[in-house]
Amino acid sequence: MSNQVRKSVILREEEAGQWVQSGMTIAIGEPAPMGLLRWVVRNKVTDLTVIGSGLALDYLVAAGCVRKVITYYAGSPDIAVMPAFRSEVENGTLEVWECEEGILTSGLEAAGKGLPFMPWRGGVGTSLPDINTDLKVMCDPIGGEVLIAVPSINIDITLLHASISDSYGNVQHCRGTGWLDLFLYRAAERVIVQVEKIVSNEEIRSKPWETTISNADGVVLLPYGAHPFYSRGYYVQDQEHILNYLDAIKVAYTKSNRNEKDDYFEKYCNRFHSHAEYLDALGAGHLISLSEY
Amino acid sequence: MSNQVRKSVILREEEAGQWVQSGMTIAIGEPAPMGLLRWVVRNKVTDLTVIGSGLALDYLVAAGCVRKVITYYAGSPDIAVMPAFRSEVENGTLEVWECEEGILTSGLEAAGKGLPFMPWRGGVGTSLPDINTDLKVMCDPIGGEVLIAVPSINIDITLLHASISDSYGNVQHCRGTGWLDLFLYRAAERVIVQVEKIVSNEEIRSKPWETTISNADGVVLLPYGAHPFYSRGYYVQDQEHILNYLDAIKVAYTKSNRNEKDDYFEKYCNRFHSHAEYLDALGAGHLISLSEY
Amino acid sequence: MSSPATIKELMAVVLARELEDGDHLQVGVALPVPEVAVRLAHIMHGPNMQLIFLGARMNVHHLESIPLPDFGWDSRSVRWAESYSDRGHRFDQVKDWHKRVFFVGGLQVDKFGNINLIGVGNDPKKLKFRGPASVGTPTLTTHVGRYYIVLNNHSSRVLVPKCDYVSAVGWHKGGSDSRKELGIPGGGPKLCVTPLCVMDFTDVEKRMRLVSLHPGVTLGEVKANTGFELVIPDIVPTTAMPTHDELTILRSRIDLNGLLRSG
Amino acid sequence: MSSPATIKELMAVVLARELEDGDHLQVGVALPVPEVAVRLAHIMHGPNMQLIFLGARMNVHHLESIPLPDFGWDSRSVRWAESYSDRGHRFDQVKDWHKRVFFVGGLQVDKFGNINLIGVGNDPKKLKFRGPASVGTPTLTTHVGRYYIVLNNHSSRVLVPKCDYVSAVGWHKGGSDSRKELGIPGGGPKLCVTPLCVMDFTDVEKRMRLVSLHPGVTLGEVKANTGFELVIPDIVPTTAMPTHDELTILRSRIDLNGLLRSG
Repeated sequence: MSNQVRKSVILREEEAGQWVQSGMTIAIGEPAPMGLLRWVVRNKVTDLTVIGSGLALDYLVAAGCVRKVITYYAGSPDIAVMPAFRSEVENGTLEVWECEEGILTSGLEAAGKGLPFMPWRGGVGTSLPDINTDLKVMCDPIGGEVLIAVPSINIDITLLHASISDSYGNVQHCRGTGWLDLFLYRAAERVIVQVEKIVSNEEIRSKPWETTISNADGVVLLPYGAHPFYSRGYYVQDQEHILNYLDAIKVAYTKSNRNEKDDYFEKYCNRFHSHAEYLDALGAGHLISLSEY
Repeated sequence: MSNQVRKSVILREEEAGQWVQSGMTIAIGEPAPMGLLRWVVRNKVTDLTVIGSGLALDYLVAAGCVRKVITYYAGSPDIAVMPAFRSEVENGTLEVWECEEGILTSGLEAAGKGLPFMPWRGGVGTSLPDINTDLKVMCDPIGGEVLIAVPSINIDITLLHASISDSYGNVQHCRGTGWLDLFLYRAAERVIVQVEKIVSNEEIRSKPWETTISNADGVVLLPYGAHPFYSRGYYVQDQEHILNYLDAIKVAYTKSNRNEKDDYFEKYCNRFHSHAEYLDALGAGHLISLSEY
Repeated sequence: MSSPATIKELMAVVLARELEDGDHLQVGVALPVPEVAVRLAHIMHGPNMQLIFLGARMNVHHLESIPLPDFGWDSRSVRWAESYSDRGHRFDQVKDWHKRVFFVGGLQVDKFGNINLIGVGNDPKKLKFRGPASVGTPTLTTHVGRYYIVLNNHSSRVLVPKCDYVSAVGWHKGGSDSRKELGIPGGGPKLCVTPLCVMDFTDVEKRMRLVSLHPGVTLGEVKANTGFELVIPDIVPTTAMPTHDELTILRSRIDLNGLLRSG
Repeated sequence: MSSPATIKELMAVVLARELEDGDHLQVGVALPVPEVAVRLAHIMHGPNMQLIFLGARMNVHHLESIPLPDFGWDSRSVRWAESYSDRGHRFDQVKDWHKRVFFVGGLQVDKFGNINLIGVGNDPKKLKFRGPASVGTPTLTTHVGRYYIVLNNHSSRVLVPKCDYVSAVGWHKGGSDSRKELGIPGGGPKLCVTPLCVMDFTDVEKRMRLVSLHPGVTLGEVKANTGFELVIPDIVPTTAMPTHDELTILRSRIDLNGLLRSG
């Protein structure tokens, strides 16, 4: 009847990059949406509050984009504490909203549920409410038990990586979502998802029970976009690349000589004008090798 | 090394039936695990507190198994209020823990999370906390907003219907779970899942991301076990049977003459010693017709 | 096809015209009039609407026909889904419900649009009439952008001075700040549509007010069947009848079995 | 194959012997010793154990070999999974964590088994040493049936009189009721295993107590490297060395690259 058609939410990568502005609170899913994060770095965005963990969090810190982190974990199996995170916190130049996984999840749930807080038991008796005064020790109104009231954690933009989406923002994380992805999505004002493939709406409808996000505000086609991390069903992590990055950052921060770091960002991010250029530099042979399980 | 082997959790249907004892709090998933519920009726279990809704809830009430219901909805698209539920409540013989979907879900979440309560906004300003004094109006400890504190709702046994399981209790609800199924599972001391098929552990491992329940305490092979309801991917609801049931119960309760009801339970439940006998009575042709979408 | 619109069809068209492209439309159970309305709006002017039935979310603007199911519990009604909310949790994202529009009935409705689905009688332990319970209406009406009250009959037993129990808060005890004072963020009830008329709520007091009378209905009839004093504007128009297009689409592409033509 | 067990291998065997069939075993990140331990126990005597790595739950008793991954972040480590906890929510079922056993390290550990992963220094806004943060240890140690503290080095910088910050409560300020008083239901820390010795907690005071010294380690060495007064029983045995079977399985079916043989 109407002449209108259903709107596509597909964004070009550079448009998506523009959505993230200095000073915002953003969240990073798992695997990290590196294609989008490279735009954040390239666009020289600063003063972000970032909800994330591990290497991807440290990547944004090292790139100078971050003022404050909301994290439960800034280490890795291979390195006790992430170098940029550690150095910036010890210098007093990076603020930490100290928490832990259950507390973070509770705050995200509160945001998604439109509640001012959620109670949580993990953290009772610890230093967390002393260090992070946003956490309030409370008595439960039913039986008087001591719990922690976690305030809602609201996000401006959540950036995620997933397998597929149709052009209307119906996203399917094939083979499982990252731990917090759906919580980060629900707590956010807007969500952009980078995907390996954009598929037909019919493909989504053939298995609606696999749709994990039904209203992404934007989807961006970035195949191999989680590189150097894995994408389930598509490729495994690029171990060598990750270790190279860690070495570069470690050296940069231990020697107080940031050339190594700048070199890394120049070599793997800033010199490229598109994701395709990034992939070209990695080379098809290398990319194919990552698809061998 | 050890001579021990991994334990199977497969139960015979009659064993599973024995788990439900008079006086317990049980929960019913969606689609209702009718094969298991027919054992509850057959075993003349009484004084149950039942968390459920709609027709399956009314079925247990009509059969005389229930002392108290925890429900957000005892109606149906085809009948405003379920007849047994309505009659028993109006007679004062059935207790209702008055709630609504968000409140029920919050109480179940609290139980799963080991918390004494969860806050919820839906219900503020309504009569729910007046009627159900377990619900406490509270001020949020962060910003002072008025919310409802919902106490944890703990369940002795949750009964669910799902598509497949291996013999170790790894259950997959193919094509989506019932709305509250996973909440009912997490809030329960024990869970029994009736399934359409028992499959190899390898089949489960081939798609671990589809596992919805990883530690069912018991699984029971009851193909067509949700009849007269649907089982996604297996069969649709038996509309005629459902309407017959509704008629029988409606007549029984409006006429204050319960023969109709007794006849129904005799005809479709009590006279059978096994699920297979029940299916035989329905007839293979009828069952096959339900598999035509 | 050319028989005049029934009252239920008229009600469905009134609601369909209220709906805007981009709305997320959730219909409660046992409400065939809104079930038809959301389908009609989706076909007529809603390429970006989402319909939410039985926990499934769908956009079926591309279909020629969006028929009502024969049977309310038909599991096949979700066949058009793009997602099932059972996967995540249907209440985990109420934050975004400002985009959502809801439809609700009631055993009782008062002049501020408060609704009772619990029951009638003084003793909540032994109700004279036991209702179906509140379903998800307390949470939905708390958070959705706006909602519509749709009644199958307009009588003073339903439209009462005061609900025996409140399942869903409308404008509470009245006043445009009343929801804000309670801390419930949604936009509240917008219209109340009955077989006799369309009503809305006044700007300041948020009292129910007559908007239009359905063809053939008199003001006296409405007053006599309303259990509270309705605000009556100076001019009360007749509810605009369905257009030829609306009725054709409604009958030929949605209500194939004539559910709204009977009763 | 016949070289004697290293200290890390010994630690892994000590832990493996602690684990019971039916335990659900969750290992925190960067803890290779418990990663080996849970695999060893699973092969040796745990057909009903569940291993929880990176959110994936697995029972791999049927496998001949359960090798450690080459790379801690290897997404392939979840290939044996029977379920991913990311589907539901990993914290939605803490009620059942009484079946779960956890392993945790620490920047600092005090005599009551309280642990610090946050950092060292007086000013939390500007730490002298910033730790990796608390991960999920506050929640896990609150709820699991029991847990083991596993340290990569035994020094008075780690085993301190008082943690600068507490990430995970052990026996709080001491006493067998101390957790109950806080309202944290889990069973608390059971052992603390270090490169020098095995320690547990006294029954009443819940102070850390020496259980056994690893071969070649003296009591004086332990005392000198512990920053608080350890409870020393009259008789302190030597930690029992791995059996031939244990060591063979550990090396040939788990730690294929000799991670615990080096460093």
